Amino acid sequence: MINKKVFNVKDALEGVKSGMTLMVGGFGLSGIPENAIEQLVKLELTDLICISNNAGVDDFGLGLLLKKHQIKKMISSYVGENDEFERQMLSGELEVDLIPQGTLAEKCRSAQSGIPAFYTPAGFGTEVAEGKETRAFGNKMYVLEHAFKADFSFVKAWKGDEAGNLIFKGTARNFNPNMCGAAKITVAEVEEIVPLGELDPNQIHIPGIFIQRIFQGSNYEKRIEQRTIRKN
Amino acid sequence: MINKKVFNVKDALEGVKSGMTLMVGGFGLSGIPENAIEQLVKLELTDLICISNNAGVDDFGLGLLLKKHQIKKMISSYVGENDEFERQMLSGELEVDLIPQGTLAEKCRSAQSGIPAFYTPAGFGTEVAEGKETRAFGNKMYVLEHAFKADFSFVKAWKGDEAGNLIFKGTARNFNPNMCGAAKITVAEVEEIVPLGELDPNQIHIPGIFIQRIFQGSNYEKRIEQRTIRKN
Amino acid sequence: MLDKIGIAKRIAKEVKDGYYVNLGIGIPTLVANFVRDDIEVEFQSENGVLGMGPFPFEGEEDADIINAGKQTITTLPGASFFDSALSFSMIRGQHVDLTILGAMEVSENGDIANWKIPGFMVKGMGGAMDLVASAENIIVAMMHTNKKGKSKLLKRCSLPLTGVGCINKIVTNLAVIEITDGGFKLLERAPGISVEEIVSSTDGRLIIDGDIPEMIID
Amino acid sequence: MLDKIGIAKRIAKEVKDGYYVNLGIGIPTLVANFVRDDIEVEFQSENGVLGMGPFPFEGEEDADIINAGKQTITTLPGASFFDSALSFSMIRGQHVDLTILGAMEVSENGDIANWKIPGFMVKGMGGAMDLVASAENIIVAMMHTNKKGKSKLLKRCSLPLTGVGCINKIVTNLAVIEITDGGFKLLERAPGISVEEIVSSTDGRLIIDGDIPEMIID
Repeated sequence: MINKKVFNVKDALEGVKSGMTLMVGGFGLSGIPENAIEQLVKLELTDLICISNNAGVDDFGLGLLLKKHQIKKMISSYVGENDEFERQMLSGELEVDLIPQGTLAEKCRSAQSGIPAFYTPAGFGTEVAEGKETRAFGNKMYVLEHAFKADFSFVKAWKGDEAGNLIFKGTARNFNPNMCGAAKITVAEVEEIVPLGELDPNQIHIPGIFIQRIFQGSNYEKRIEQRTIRKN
Repeated sequence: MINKKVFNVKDALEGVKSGMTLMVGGFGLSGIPENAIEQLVKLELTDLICISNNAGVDDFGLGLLLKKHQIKKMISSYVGENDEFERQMLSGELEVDLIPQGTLAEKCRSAQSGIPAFYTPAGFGTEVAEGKETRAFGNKMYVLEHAFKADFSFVKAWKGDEAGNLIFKGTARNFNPNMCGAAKITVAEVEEIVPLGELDPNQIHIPGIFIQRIFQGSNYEKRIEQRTIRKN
Repeated sequence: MLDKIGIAKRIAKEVKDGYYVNLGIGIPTLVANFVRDDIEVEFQSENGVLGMGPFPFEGEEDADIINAGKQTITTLPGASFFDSALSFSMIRGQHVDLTILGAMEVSENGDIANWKIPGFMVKGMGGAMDLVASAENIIVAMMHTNKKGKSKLLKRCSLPLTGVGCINKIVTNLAVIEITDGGFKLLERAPGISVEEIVSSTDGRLIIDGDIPEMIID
Repeated sequence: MLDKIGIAKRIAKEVKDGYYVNLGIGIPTLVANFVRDDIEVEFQSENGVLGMGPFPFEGEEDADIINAGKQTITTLPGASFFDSALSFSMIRGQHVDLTILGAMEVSENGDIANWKIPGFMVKGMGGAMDLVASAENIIVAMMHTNKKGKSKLLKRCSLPLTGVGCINKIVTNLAVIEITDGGFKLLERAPGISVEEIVSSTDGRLIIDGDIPEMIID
């Protein structure tokens, strides 16, 4: 067993530098790598390019990095819910590249899988396809999209082991598995590192081969963005 | 819950016709849809095009269909271990299209995923790439490969429920998940149909949306091709 | 004239037994409340869940179980969770039978604009472009006119497109309309709405073929 | 001169701590037996398992747990099973650190032929084309000459290729050879084998730079 465990978030983020391209897992505030984001704030890195479906809210998630002007460019599918984001975007301080959510997921998965490019129907005939190759297969039109290239992937899982094997919980899974192995170095933070052999080999969502570093995170807030309930 | 359960293999194969293109799960003899194959023999369908990593052995797996001359063409990555296959191939009775194993898997996954085509490095500079588009990304060359088109997928899982949710066991998983939803109709046979709600939603390998019909198979032989053991 | 609930109720009648359905944010979300309970339907949310149930009771919310609108949800027996790539395999691979979403504009050839107003803050398309480019059966839920009273059913969309030639049906506060080769085809009137009112609120080509029945909503 | 076991033993020394390794059928499979036990290595098999262990004891064979050679295997703690698409994501995505496979021919520019002899039954390439096209670190394990005594290290392969310019190193019964821009570079001689013997058994360009040490095999 190849041991991927590091003992704290500081070691986990060793080598992350200003100007790097980072993949950050999560959908909204669900399944985001809270510990890694907090450490990126502490490290005061700047000019980051972040590939993440969303950009957090003003005081949580990637919003924490935005507040400190650490992000140069966001590559996302949906970036509402964040006033500071809006201000920086409209003022031109922040570059934003919006791409369809399924294309975002597939560009991650392609990077993970050694597929340099693929065709998707999403965005054909829209400004998303401007400047991109398009092509007919059968009687439908498609757009050529390329795999992402990133320096680090930060993902959050529910449980993991020292071998880097991961399982995710509920919809906190989202982009996290697709970002594993999609950057040069993948750092996984988990709520719990379990003893080796405790995870059923049949039920591992992401095998450790895609992970370079794993650590047990702490103080997870797991904030709920839209608390919706029904009446008893 | 949308109920996909059918009560026998006969109903499960309703609509399969001679000349159709069939995906058949399994690697070697592991994880093959034994019941569906047996029924295809009974139905005496001919001129089948089979997409399957292997072609079985003389008296088991797809070899049973070969023996009855039911297969017109095999699309596989490895077809050894079968004398009748060899005879039919060398005599020209059987067409064989050999493609790299990873490309085979990805052509299934693309069909499942609405990706009409993708680039892969596999086979570049070899006869596999002859007549195919090739292209450089970065300083590496790739081959354009297209999604499969098939009429039926026959897959074998370990457990499933009426909603069509599947879990696989060990390396019997192989191509089976990638073939789910990769044909117009996917038929899953499972060793056991468990009550709805018994499968952990977090641990389902293939959600039921990819499956049109599910049935509980019977009399699984699960033959071992190379029984290798170590001494005590 | 229908209110949002009315639109949701009318669209619910388009949901058939055995359908996998993806609901957009806004009116489409309401549709789930009005689907007949003698048919089996499963709701997919593109963030990675199939088999969504109702909102949780207070105290049962789980930050790890949300829908694409980031709302806390529950799941029903037979539900499954999956990653974003597999979620869009379902969508792009046309395994979802019906997509219901809102729009700012729809054109008579089935183009849709619903993600961007130049000069205003752009939040992004989320999964909408994947959904409209892939789905074979898309229903738009929207008001017939915008807040300024201008028709949202146009000859050509004026806003940046989300997808081209992809919409099958539109249900508004005034009418049910099908997109045909010839343009918008009026199928039903909302209760109390005349054909003339619909004509005057529609900018694109509207085909009126024979008597137009009033919608039946329970 | 080395036998197959010797080749496997020599290749085992190329396996480094922390490597994920994919072993082809034949001599490569034997390598697993000779990896130092003070380093951590995980074996991947392209049919869908990472963390393979030794063969099972009699009575513990499981038809659902096999390797790419269709042999019954066991798994070690930390192992995982996965589908074929994800397995080749590992391979194509260059997550596997070392690939060891057999060959019929290797050319001085690193081309490999190992899947087809025209006129003979072709069994197929299996995962070999994906492996050689993707892996950054590939070692070929083979006899230096074929059964007719002809060199398998050629200027150009005569058989249909499996991959182009992809091989890094070759370990044969006679020598360890590195593929360089200038051709085959002789690194080590097998015990008891002279440089002259290697030269006479090699058809492609062989670079002999200084004194060539004899292999050290435990």
